[in-house]
Amino acid sequence: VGVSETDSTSTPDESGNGGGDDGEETTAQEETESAGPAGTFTLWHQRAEAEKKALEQNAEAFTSETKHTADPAEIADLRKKTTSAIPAGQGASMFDWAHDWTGEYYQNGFLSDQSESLDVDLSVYTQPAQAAVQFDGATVALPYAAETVGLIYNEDLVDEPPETIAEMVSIMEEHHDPENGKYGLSYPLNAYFMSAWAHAFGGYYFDESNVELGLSKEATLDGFRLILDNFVPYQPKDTGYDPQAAVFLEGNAPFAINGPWFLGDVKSNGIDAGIARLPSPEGDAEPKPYTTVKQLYFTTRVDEDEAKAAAAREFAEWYTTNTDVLSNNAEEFGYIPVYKELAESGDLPAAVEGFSKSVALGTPIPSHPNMGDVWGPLEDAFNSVKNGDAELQSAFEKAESDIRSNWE
Amino acid sequence: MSVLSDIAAEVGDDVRTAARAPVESLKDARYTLEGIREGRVSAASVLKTAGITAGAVVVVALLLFPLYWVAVGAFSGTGASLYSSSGIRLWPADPTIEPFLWVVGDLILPSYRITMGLGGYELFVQTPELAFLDVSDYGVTETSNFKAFFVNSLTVAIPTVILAMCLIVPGAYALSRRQFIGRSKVLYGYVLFTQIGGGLGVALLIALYALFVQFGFNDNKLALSAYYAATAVPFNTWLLKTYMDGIPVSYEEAAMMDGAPSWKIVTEIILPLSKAGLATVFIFTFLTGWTEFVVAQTLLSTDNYTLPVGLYSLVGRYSIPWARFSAFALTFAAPIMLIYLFAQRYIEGGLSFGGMEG
Amino acid sequence: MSVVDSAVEKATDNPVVNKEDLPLLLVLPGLFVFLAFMLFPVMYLVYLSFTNAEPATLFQGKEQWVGLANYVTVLTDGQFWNSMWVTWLFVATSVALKVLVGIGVGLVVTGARVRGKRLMRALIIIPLGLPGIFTITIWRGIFSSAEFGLANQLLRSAGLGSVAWLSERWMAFIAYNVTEAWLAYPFMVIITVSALQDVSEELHEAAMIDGAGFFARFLHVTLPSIKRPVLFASILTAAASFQQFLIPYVFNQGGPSRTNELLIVYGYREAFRFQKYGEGAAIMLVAVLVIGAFMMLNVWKGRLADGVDDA
Amino acid sequence: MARLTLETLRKEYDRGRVVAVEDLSLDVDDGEFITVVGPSGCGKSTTLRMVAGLESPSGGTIRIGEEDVTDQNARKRDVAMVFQNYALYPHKTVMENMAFGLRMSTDLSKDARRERVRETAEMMGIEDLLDDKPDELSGGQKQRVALGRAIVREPDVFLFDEPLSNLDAKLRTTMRTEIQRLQNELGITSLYVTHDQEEAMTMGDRIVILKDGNLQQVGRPKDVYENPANEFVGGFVGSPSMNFLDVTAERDGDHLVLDDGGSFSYRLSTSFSESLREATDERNVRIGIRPEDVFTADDGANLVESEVGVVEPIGSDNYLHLDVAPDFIARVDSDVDPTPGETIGVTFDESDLHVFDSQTGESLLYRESKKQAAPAQ
Amino acid sequence: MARLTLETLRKEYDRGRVVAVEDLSLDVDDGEFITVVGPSGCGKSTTLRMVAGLESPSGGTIRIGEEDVTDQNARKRDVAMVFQNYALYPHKTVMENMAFGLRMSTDLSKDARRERVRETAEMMGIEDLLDDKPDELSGGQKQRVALGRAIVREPDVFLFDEPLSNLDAKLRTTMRTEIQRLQNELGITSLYVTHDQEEAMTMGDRIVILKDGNLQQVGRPKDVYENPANEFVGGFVGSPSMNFLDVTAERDGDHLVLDDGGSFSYRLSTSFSESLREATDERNVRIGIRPEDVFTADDGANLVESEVGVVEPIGSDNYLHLDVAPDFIARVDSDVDPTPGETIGVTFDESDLHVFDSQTGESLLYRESKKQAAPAQ
Ligand SMILES: Nc1ncnc2c1ncn2[C@@H]1O[C@H](COP(=O)(O)OP(=O)(O)OP(=O)(O)O)[C@@H](O)[C@H]1O
Ligand SMILES: Nc1ncnc2c1ncn2[C@@H]1O[C@H](COP(=O)(O)OP(=O)(O)OP(=O)(O)O)[C@@H](O)[C@H]1O
Ligand SMILES: [Mg+2]
Ligand SMILES: [Mg+2]
Repeated sequence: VGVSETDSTSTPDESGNGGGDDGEETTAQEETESAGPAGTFTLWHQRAEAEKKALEQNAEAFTSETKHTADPAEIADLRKKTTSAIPAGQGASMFDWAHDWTGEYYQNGFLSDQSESLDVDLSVYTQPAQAAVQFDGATVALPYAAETVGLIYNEDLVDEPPETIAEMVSIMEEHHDPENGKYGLSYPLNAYFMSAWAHAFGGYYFDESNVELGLSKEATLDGFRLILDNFVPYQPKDTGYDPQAAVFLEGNAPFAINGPWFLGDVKSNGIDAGIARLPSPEGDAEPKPYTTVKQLYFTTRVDEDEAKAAAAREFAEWYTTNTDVLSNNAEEFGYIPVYKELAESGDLPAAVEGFSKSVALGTPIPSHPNMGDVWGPLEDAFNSVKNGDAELQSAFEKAESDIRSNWE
Repeated sequence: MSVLSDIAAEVGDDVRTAARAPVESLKDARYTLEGIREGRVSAASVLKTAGITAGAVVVVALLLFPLYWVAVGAFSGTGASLYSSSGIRLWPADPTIEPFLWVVGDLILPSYRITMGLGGYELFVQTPELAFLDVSDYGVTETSNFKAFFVNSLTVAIPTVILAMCLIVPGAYALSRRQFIGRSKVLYGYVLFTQIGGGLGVALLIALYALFVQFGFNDNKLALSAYYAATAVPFNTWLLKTYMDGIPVSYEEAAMMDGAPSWKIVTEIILPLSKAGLATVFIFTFLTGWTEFVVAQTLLSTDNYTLPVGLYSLVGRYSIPWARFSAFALTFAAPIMLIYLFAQRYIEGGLSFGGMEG
Repeated sequence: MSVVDSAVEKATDNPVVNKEDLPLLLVLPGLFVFLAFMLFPVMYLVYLSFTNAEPATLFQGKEQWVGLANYVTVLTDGQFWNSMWVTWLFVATSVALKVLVGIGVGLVVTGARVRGKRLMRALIIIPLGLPGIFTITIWRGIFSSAEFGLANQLLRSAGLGSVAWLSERWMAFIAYNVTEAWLAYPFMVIITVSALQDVSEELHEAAMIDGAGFFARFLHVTLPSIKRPVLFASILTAAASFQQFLIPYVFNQGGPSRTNELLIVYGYREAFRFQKYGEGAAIMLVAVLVIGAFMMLNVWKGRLADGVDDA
Repeated sequence: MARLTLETLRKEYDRGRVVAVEDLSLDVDDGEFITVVGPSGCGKSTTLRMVAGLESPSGGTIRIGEEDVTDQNARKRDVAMVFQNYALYPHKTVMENMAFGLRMSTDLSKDARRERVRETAEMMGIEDLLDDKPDELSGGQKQRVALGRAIVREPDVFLFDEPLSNLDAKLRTTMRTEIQRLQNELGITSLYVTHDQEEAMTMGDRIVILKDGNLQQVGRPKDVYENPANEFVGGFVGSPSMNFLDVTAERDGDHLVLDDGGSFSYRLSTSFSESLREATDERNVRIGIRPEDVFTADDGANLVESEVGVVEPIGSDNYLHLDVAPDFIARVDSDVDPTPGETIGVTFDESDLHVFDSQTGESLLYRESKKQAAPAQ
Repeated sequence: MARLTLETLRKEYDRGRVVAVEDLSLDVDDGEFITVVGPSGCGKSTTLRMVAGLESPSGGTIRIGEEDVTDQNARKRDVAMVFQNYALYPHKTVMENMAFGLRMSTDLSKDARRERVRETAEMMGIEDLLDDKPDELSGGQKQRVALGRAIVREPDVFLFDEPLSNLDAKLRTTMRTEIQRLQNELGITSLYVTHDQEEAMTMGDRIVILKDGNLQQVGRPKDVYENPANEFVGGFVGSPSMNFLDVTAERDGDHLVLDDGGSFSYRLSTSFSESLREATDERNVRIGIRPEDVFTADDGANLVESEVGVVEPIGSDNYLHLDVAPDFIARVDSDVDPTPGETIGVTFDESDLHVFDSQTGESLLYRESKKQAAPAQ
């Protein structure tokens, strides 16, 4: 008879990391449902106000339901914080962001591949969501919502949402009167917001599978032309987010092309808004907006400590599959579920319904690291065309060559 | 300490003068009017004064208009935007102090029980709960973390100032009053680094962060203070040195003749005489700790956020809640304004670069 | 013993460090702390500038030494030279503007006939207490190209058309200048006011008796007297202009189409947007060297490091 | 060159709480050199600055020539001023300093200006300094440049505000002569402020004595010295100061005997006694006697025995501090060198005696001559 | 209280390019009051500062009492100094200013210090000012406080660096007497620097005259005045300055006749002629005669006819500028008041004549008395 070691999996934490953000690690407690010791992990997010509060409540619920502890922390500039802390071996085990950093961060070695350890089968999520959380065969996050832009209309000014661009233009025409502070459309013109049209005629920004640019393809340019011809004339001349948002929020524009995050402001400004899918151009073209998938990333910090990893995984699994949480998110904040059980149930709130139609049409933003280099030159090119400084074709050819030179 | 009590006395003076200012100017006006009537003062000259003053007011108003515009936004409540498609509003359409209440939150001093042992008996005083402001009275339910950020900012800014002073004052004194090896090199280096300390970019930030982690100092407010103090050293040492250059050497010589040892000369003569310079350095180092964003954001965890980081965390992914953002920023700047208002005469003296005339 | 003695003697004889240099000890703590925080990062930056570091390689320690390649890339990049020249142009125009505004406002708030000067001076410095990112965002709003941007509304109420501020190169450049001037004016005004208060009243009176009018007195008395402090402030503020990042970045990322990309924005974009840390580091260092040389030249020319005992 | 007339000129500060100059009237003849003297704060500078146009009077008028300039701007008046601290423009060369006034107030060509400056500089002996900056000059040279700058403009009126007080004693004497020489040569109406009575005495055609903003006396230096209008003037003018003594005038037959209740006793002649009795009914008067009028004597009438305190040698003379009264000084020849503590006899001539009202300080005997000494009033 | 001894004290600046003080030896007796005088830049302040310990000498020794303090720190020496600009600590009250030295250099209790300060303040008549800050004081009051601050410490040696030069003329005379009174009372060894020869003459027990860092003469004021060691001293001491004239000594029998080639001609007595001939073989000499020794005469031997230039009245006397030589001044009684341009006859006594070597400026006749006047050397 000897003394048996009861706990061989977890070693007492020596805080070898120099005291990170994750606080105290608790040692083994054997009697809980899942095997392994209880862990505490930090979750970084950049949510504000109500969304932040909801996340905190969810974390509390998780902590009380399980042996693990989730510790959400609001970060002012998540990108800067993650890129400086994680490489230094610091930072949170998990953070909350859209899927567009997946490739870049994974390549930089910020993220941890949890594909082997996850209990949940990715097939419970919608197809685009599955794609979003994976890169290079690794699963680095779990998805909980999708997001994209749709058409938001002021119900006081528009009776029926337009089906086609032509219909929309005629309504915009009717309202557009900049001299008196009235505009036809509120539409922040950045690359993400514009993607629906660039993709509408078969064009594309970036082909992830072949690592190829499609900016100067005629079909892509048609999409840009559509924006320039049909939307730009009805917008305030400053196409930044805030000035565009302002005209709709003040009730001075019948339409806004924007995402679910906009609805909070719309509501608090007392605007009665309806949500519809984006109108179609002539012919059989359909707007195909980029969609983003909101997800919980696992950082390399989880590799240091199995208890922490288990806690993080368990929270992610719980959060992304708990229908209460998800439907509440959908109702309150317009988060479009990607958990199939809910996404396909058909009883989504009205607001989500409108956006989820757009999502259905859309394609996820490529998570390839090269995508990060595309946005800037694309917007520069579009702006110079819009300002009349350059020709469409040549501007985007130049953008492509800029991007390629940066890829090298 | 006598420096502190001096400053307190002078602040008191300032407050009194400020309070009396309206009365005094009223008296001035009456005397002037009488003067005009009796022909002692020429009306043309009074008109000229009035006209020029009005012109100055217009200039000041123009300069401050952006701030006024922000303030209008802050008082307009939720839904306010920097952009208003319905024209410039010089007055909030529907004035409310809700954003400020949201920023400040409750100001309630909880009741304390102060006890005192007294020969077997125990005396205690139960202080009443002091509610200066209970925002729920105004229908504001949720509030910002301003107070927590404020405390964090103070706990960063105060050690910054203390540490910086400890580093700057001796250095400035030595550079101003003594000749030693490498003096001019240090001076040149400092002048150089007064500016190029910032702007070195992301890579530098990463290196800095790695450095902090190396020593286990990340998320340590004191370490952050040390960093701020370090960055404040070149410019402020140099500034104070320039100021000290203007203090006549004869005071020091007089003290030396009086038999004072060097350190006494510094504490009893040089420091009190450098009050203006010290006040300036104080403000500048305080500002360093108070307004810095990037490094604080990188280094601190959420619980330790300072005000600028707190302010910036109001910025959403796409939009900014303007009313609250503005109210937060204005409240944030208020202590600086107050400090400056009282330190004004010192700062203007402290920046006069007296030693450079020529 | 004798060995020790002679060593001590040597040390005391040592011409490099002697008793008179003891005050150096007072400077060292500050110098040390400063270097402790700045030296390592700067060295690291220098190192990076000779490697091909990218986030992916850097954090795994896989960056490779590439010698001067980054510098060659940077110095042969047309965009770099555009940034260089725009930056110097910006330094020239913004410093001129800042000095003009500083002196102008300084004169206004010290004018003999102006009542309530103290209060005005206190109000005027408020921008100093606001975080830069906040004020710059405000100015971004003012210079919105939208018809309802504040600047455009003012133009329109003056009967002029609206301007697409941030999408026209020179308009954007003007907007940068105005904003930079507004950010820096409190500092300039404080220094100018201090300098103006030191202008000898007697000289003014002498000039008045010599028959000089307001403008002549300004030119011949005021200006020469405040020259040095103002020059000094200009140098400091020139360095600030040279390193301006937030204004172009927040306004339009140095646009339109990278035409107004100031040097630091260029470096930031290279390093961060395009993830080339090595090249970014090289750009930053080139910038630091340029501004350093500029400062040195000015400090030396303006004899700014002089003090009582050099005089 | 012109007459300068001040009429009931007045200046108040601080809403009338400080009256710096009180109803001053003065008439300066064309070409006259007037020195204004008085203790610190008596309003000398204020007066000068009002004439210059740097302060605007609270009342009264200033006339230069026939023109009323009271409300005229400083730069319109054709006056030049020499400041105590020279007020040379530090960034301009001597040439530029001197030419500046010409440039501003005349439309001479550049060459003409340089010519005029060069001429003046030669007159002042500073032609070698024309390319230097003020910093490079010594005190005396600066003073010369400041004078030159004023002279070159050939103004109607010259104003000097303690121009020599920053120079050391030797240089001061030299510059004093220099200014007098120039004034003789140029004959420009001048107002010269100083706190040094010796300067005022030696330089002025007439001397103006102010106290607390009030005019005390105007007159030729010699007249003022010999016939001070009041005790203040008597004490202020002359160095060492006039000795004062409070005495009672006892009647002794036709004579009056002045007695201070101590060792001092002086018997006046009948004629002097009579005029004094005519002048006042008061028995208590204050007498003044100048140090140089006190002489030592071994015997004779009116001898005052007194103990010698300090003996101050100034080379040519000795100052004996006597215990007749506090600060009672006799200026005697340097041969007379008693040891401190010794008792000696001193006396003075009746004709050197000044008698003042002990209340008002007014001179009791020289009303006539005082009136006549101040014709400008 | 102690003796102060300087031995071949030397100070060089700028690596020897400027010699501010050159091998100065001086012996100041216990309780003696020595005034140091000389033109600007002659090294007065430098000497004083070396004694104070504020500058370290390039050579020589300084002894206070028996102790060699040459290398001692300023604060270790028991000396007190009064500065030209007072150097009162502006942030301290008068009380604190005066008590500071006691606090630093003694271990008196606070009350004892206050007591001492109060006593001294009473002695200086500034007991009412103890709670004021220096800013609130007038120039004279500041000066008193600065003196009080030095006195209260009861030092071995007092140093004064032109303490009165910022005061106006009247106040200067008053403070001068005040300092003399104090010195008499306290008897502390003092070194007093001034550029005003009158101050030096009246105040000093002995007077030290410097020029370009070199000692010119040391002696009792009267001796220096009467027997200047050289032309510089002769010209520097006394006001107005000694008149100088370059003459040739022509032999006429036993007599020498001094002749300047113009209107001046003076026939010396045989004895004077003899001593002069003994002293020098040079025919060209320079003679000096003090203004007060020149008197007007209608006839008689050695009469010099000359035209009167300016007449400066200083009240008690008149200064006549005569064309005998440039700046030739006669100080005459104020009764003698010739009109400018008049020709008058003047002369002087042979005994008042000073004769200097025209090359070196050394006095030719008074070597003996000079030696004896400077026993310290
Ligand atoms: N700007 C002012 N405000 C208030 N009082 C003043 C002002 N200027 C002068 N005075 C007061 O007026 C009086 C006369 O001052 P002024 O300068 O004419 O004296 P002064 O005779 O020139 O003295 P000093 O010999 O010291 O130069 C003083 O009592 C002074 O305090
Ligand atoms: N720190 C210094 N460096 C170089 N030269 C100096 C220094 N201090 C004084 N000198 C020179 O030494 C000489 C004597 O100066 P000092 O100050 O002793 O003169 P002073 O007799 O006190 O003159 P003043 O009457 O002007 O005060 C001068 O020629 C001066 O230029
Ligand atoms: Mg004056
Ligand atoms: Mg000196």
